[in-house]
Amino acid sequence: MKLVKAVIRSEMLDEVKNNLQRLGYAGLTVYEVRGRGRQQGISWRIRGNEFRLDLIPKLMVEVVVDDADVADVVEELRKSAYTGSIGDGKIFVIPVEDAVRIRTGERGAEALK
Amino acid sequence: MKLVKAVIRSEMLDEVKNNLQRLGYAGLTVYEVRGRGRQQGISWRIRGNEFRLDLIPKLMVEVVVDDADVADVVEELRKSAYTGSIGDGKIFVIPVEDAVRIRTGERGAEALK
Amino acid sequence: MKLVKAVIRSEMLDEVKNNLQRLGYAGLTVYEVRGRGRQQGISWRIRGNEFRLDLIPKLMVEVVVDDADVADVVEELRKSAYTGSIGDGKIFVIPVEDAVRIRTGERGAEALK
Amino acid sequence: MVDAGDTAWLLVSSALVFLMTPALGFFYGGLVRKKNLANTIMMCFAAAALISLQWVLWGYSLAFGPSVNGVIGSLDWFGLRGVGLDPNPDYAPTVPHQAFMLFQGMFAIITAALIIGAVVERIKFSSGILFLVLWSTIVYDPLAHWVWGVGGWLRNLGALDFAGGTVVHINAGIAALAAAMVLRNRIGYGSAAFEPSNITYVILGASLLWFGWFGFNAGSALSAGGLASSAFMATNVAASAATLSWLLMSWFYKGKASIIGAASGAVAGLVAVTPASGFVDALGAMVIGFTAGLLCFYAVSFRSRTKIDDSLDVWGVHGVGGTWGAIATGIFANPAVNPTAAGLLYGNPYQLLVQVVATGVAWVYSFILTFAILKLIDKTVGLRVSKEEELVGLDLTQHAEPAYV
Amino acid sequence: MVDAGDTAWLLVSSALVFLMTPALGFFYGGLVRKKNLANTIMMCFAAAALISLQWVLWGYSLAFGPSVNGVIGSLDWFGLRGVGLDPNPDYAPTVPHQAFMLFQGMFAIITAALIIGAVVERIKFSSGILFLVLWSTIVYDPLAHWVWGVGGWLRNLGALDFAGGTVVHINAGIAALAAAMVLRNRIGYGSAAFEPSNITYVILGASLLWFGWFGFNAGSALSAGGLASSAFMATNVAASAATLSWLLMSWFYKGKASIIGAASGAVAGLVAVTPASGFVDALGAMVIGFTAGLLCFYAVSFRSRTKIDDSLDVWGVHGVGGTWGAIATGIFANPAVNPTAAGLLYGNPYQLLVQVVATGVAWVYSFILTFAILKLIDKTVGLRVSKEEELVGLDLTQHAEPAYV
Amino acid sequence: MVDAGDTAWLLVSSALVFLMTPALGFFYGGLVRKKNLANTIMMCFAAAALISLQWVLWGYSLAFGPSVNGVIGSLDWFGLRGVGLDPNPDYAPTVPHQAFMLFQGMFAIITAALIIGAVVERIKFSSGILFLVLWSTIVYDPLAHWVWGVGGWLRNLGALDFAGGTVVHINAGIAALAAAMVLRNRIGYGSAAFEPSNITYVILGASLLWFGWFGFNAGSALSAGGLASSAFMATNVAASAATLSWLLMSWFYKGKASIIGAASGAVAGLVAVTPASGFVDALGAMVIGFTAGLLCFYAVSFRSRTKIDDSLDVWGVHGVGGTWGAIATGIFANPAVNPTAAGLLYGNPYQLLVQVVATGVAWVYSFILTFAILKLIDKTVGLRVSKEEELVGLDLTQHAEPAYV
Ligand SMILES: Nc1ncnc2c1ncn2[C@@H]1O[C@H](COP(=O)(O)OP(=O)(O)O)[C@@H](O)[C@H]1O
Ligand SMILES: Nc1ncnc2c1ncn2[C@@H]1O[C@H](COP(=O)(O)OP(=O)(O)O)[C@@H](O)[C@H]1O
Ligand SMILES: Nc1ncnc2c1ncn2[C@@H]1O[C@H](COP(=O)(O)OP(=O)(O)O)[C@@H](O)[C@H]1O
Repeated sequence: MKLVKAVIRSEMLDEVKNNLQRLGYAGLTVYEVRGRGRQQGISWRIRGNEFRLDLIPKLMVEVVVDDADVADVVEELRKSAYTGSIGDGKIFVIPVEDAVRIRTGERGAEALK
Repeated sequence: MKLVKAVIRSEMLDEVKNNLQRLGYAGLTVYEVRGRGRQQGISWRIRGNEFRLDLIPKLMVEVVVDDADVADVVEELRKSAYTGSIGDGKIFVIPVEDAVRIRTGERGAEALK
Repeated sequence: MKLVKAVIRSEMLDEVKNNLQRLGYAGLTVYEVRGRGRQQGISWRIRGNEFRLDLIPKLMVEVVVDDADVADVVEELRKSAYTGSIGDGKIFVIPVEDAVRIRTGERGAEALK
Repeated sequence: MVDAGDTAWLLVSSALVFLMTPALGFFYGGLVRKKNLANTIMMCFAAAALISLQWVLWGYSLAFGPSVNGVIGSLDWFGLRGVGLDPNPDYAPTVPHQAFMLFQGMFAIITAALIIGAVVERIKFSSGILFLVLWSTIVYDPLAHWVWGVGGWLRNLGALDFAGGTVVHINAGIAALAAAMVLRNRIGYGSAAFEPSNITYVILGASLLWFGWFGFNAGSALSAGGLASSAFMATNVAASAATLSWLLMSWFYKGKASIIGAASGAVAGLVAVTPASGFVDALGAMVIGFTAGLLCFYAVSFRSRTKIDDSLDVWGVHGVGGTWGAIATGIFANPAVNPTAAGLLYGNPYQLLVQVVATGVAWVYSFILTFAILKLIDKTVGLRVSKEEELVGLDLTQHAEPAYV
Repeated sequence: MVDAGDTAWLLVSSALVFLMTPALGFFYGGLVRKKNLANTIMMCFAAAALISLQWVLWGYSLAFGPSVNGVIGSLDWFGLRGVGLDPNPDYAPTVPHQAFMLFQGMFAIITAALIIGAVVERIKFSSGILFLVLWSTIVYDPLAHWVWGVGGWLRNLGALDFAGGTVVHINAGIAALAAAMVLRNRIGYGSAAFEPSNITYVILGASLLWFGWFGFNAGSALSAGGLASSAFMATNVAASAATLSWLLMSWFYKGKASIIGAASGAVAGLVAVTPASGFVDALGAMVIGFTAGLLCFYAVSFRSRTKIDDSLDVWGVHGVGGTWGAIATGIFANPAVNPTAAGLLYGNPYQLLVQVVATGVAWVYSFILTFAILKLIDKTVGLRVSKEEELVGLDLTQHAEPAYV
Repeated sequence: MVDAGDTAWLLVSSALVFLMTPALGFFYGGLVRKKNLANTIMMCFAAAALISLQWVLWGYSLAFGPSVNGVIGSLDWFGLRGVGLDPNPDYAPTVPHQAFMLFQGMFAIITAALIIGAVVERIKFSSGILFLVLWSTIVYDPLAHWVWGVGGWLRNLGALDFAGGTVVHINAGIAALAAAMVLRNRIGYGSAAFEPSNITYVILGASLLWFGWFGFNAGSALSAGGLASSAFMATNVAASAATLSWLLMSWFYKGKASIIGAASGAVAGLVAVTPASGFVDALGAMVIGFTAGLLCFYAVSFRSRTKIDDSLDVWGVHGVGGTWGAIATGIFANPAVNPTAAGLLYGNPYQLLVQVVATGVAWVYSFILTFAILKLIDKTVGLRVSKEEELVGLDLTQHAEPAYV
């Protein structure tokens, strides 16, 4: 299993959610973050001073999926979160060793279904 | 070491915290998330239209533990966060390669004590 | 690649951000968390009862870096977030298998540049 | 004859009392879990709208209309027929009758809204507002008639209630108790931690309540002069004293100066001084307030050890505080402040007796009728949301709108 | 002669109307995405400051100064020259002229601020406030003169507008339509989900608006007596009825009692009753309010299916609600409430006609001029932020200050 | 004789000024780090309660009671003995004496609360409120007596202070400076970034302060007529002009229109016009306000480069703004507005001199006494929380209640 972590624009969440659901990946977790990347925030010069605000609000989407589905999910995330402007975000893939559904105690791939 | 990530109901935090502490796992980090899983939110139909709200507020608990303790911690988390209704949440286990205590510079298992 | 997760004091964010940037690691993501560690919150006794508030607000900083840079980044994080008091926080290093830049589709180390 | 100064004051007071209902929404809303925050505020907001309509349609007539045997007002004033722009000398000789009607309407709203604190986090929104409209009609309007209506039997008995200790606070506090008993506990009550989600809203609400309460109490003078000034002063003093005493209690028992404690104390003091505000001097108000903070603190501590999930302690603050206030009025009423009344300390033990009778009547009437109305709703359309909905929270399940991200 | 009671009431009303502008900031702010929340509130706050200055410098003189052919006030009163502490009997015989000026100034502020709802999340802050000052001068001041100024041509025609249905709400609502058309859509409009970020701010704003509106409408009586009381009552009743009707609509069509719906309903009712508040009785107000909730609900639903991104539906609520109110005034004006006016139902169809004319004039004038001003600004200093800035959000890009963490 | 209109206005004004203290809590609270937000609001709320009690017990008597050699009021009016419902013609001949007392009490509260801005994020809650009560007694009450009390020596000298420039703002601003020096810097001051956690609270606070300030200044006319109207107008104009000028400064130096800047500007303008509001015309108010925005902007910039951690710039805004206002009163006082006073521009240079003297006295007295009181507390019960507690934040360590999640 893998944990797919995607930093996206808040506006794209709906698109992302719906498309993942359509492909059968209903489970996901999201939270608000602020980030800096190539999009290094806003900066401006005035009267010789430089000002910078480098943390921009984003949304983090976390999806844990079966190894077999990683490519699909990453691809779908990428397409759904894409606008083409700097600041579209990043996706990271991280290994997961186990998953448990609290309610039933199911483990591994079972827990993701 | 492993990072145990558990998505739970906010109400269960107290239980989870106290029980982990009792077992000797004091360290943890929590934050607010919203999630969708088997519990696909609220949906209702009215006058032919379907409405859905699929992100439900949850709490993410993150605990980094020694490999030897993973089973214990997962089990305790599972029991403490259990209510038996859909939406109880999930637990994921992720490998951790190193840990550092900022104050002392201690590394690895030392940093978790 | 590795995901470096650091739980720090909110006040230290500026220091951390600037120093990482100076070393050439611009990309990072931050969010608000609450945590318990060796610093087990506030506790006090009154009239025979013990009270405790064990979750203290912190900031989580996540940085994904090339394997080669992990040591540098961890070290810089440690130095920048250090005050020497209990509650300075912890750093965890987690393996990352892939990274994707949403805007361009670049992968792996490319996506982090 | 209409006096512009008095009318200005009564209109302002009406606006101030109006504001108390959303203020209460924030006070209550900050105390519940975040998943129910918007719903809690919304309940108060909806109460304001619905009871405003109820009031101009039939509520005012039932409460203040020509008395039918001292028991209820007739429906002669239905839809404000005959409630015009000339003063009604029976109630307020220097302000337009409609201004008096408005001011009283704001009281009807806030009283019903107070009960919401006992039923939050689990009542269906639709049933909740149905309940409030029924309750206002069946419980509030008659009781208001008895105590304040010309010909009302408690009024004739000589019961003192300057601004609503009996009619508003005891009434709502006891109704809350009944409501908590009918609705039963929230899931997890007693085991899970129910943490207030927004302390700043609690204090925003308390501050606006305090602000609005100046209209509530000093407006009840129905004129802008010495009596209003005195009631205003008593209000401020009692609120302050109770803030202090509850704060001391929280320091003493918990080791920390609780912000929720200070806010609750302020409300307790405001409640207790309500019936007394037009009758007591500064020191009287101080004693009433300080004692209210202590009594309500203990009442709330006591309640929280019972099985009764009066979630935001409406009984402990309004029921107990109102009862103390009604009785204190019978003790501290000072004829030097208001020559129409004297309490025990000023040689009139009879007043204390009357106060106890009126209080008892309010307890019994409010408890029984509230209990009955809620049982009826429960058996017919149902009172509580499903277990699933309660777990997810009422913001999403009742309104599909989360409070904030 | 100055009457203290009337003056007290007008000063309080001015303060209440002042509060409506920040209240609107929270109402609007809660409805936008979090990245634009502080900017939205700030736009309203800045409007209050700038139009206050515009008003004392030249705005009041243009609107209420000695009429130049019924079309515009002269600049004789520039900088409040000649606007002193004695009453101006033309406008308000019992309050200082400056108090009347102040009260009217608060109307000018809130009217301009209303338009902000159509341009949020994409207008440059600097251009936005420039626009508001120009708009107030070129659109608001003349229209206010026509309807309210002594010698104003619509006033002479007999148009009724008690507290600003035409001058304030139609005017702002139509300006909003023009503004939305000139500014065009927000990026992602129609595809991405634009979720309101703070429902509690929406309801805080709506509550404070309601509170302030008592000053807006009842203050427009310019004295503290029967008329003010009646307007106050009508305001409260209409707001309540519209809250209810919009709530019912949301239940019916969406299956949930929408909180935003209730808040919007309240505003719609307040808007609609504004021109009528000094002329209608309780049942008239109820019908006006209830209908306003329905009409505005449908107007908003309709608008949201068009390509016009009037982001917070200023047209749907203020334009449509104001139009309905202006017309309803011509229908329901009851001479028993206010002997100076009678509507269709009381045998005066002519009034309805005049109302339609005044409404039409306001639609046309406001639309054309607003369109022209905005085009001008667009061609010169530019109206919109860059695409980059819009994506990042206006809190950071215009102010470098995020709303909250 | 009691006039209902004047009394209505003074009671409303009292309520408005009351509201300023929680408003200040939100203004200040939004500016601190989130971990200290609830504590900051709570400090203001507790100040309201405690100084209310202090005031009715001994504060009012010390400030306004029968003068002992022009230096201090006697304790004859302890517990409001002799402060009744008839007017006191020395102070306000048309309102009940208690109403005047109430209004003045609200001033005492807000003045003490203002100092909190200098000590936030590090003062022990218990020591903080102890300090405020002592300060009110030892610093505020005497100074109020000198300037406003019948027989007070500065009053006899002819110092003008319409609504509290010297007594309230200079006093609090200088006390803040002393407090910042005794308390020393917050940990990390100068190195770590101290980010305001809630800009929306800042603007909510500023808006409610502005709203309440109408009562503060226009209420100080102690009657509802021309003078109150004029003061109201001046207040609004000055606040607006200062909002604009600070905004321009932030644009000029930072390249962005700062929201905190606008809010601070508004407060600076309100502060500066306070002593002048009953004496100046619209253009005078505009100049005073505009200049206040500039001066306070520079004062704050200057302060932030020093080692003095006056955390929320109480000195820069209230000290400097108040000083400017006191002096400006001596310049711009226009006898056409208020025949009792004339400033430099109207041929009376002596007034300017008196203003400078009064200002100097306030600076010296407030600084020395505040310094002494705080040193005393520091040596006895201690002023600051521990380093550990400061790092964790005062919400948790002082109250065990986080602001919100
Ligand atoms: N190395 C990194 N580690 C953690 N998060 C990152 C990293 N680089 C980028 N991010 C996150 O991704 C977001 C968008 O990245 P950005 O580089 O601006 O995208 P793009 O280059 O496609 O415009 C940032 O706001 C930040 O939250
Ligand atoms: N595949 C997943 N990836 C990430 N988070 C998930 C995933 N599945 C579920 N979750 C998280 O777990 C929470 C509860 O899951 P859910 O499936 O509703 O539990 P259950 O099936 O036990 O009722 C969700 O709200 C979501 O936050
Ligand atoms: N085992 C753990 N798992 C997850 N988070 C942890 C763990 N231990 C500590 N933390 C996080 O690190 C923060 C600081 O840790 P703490 O032990 O107080 O640092 P120190 O020991 O250096 O004083 C905590 O608030 C918590 O958020």
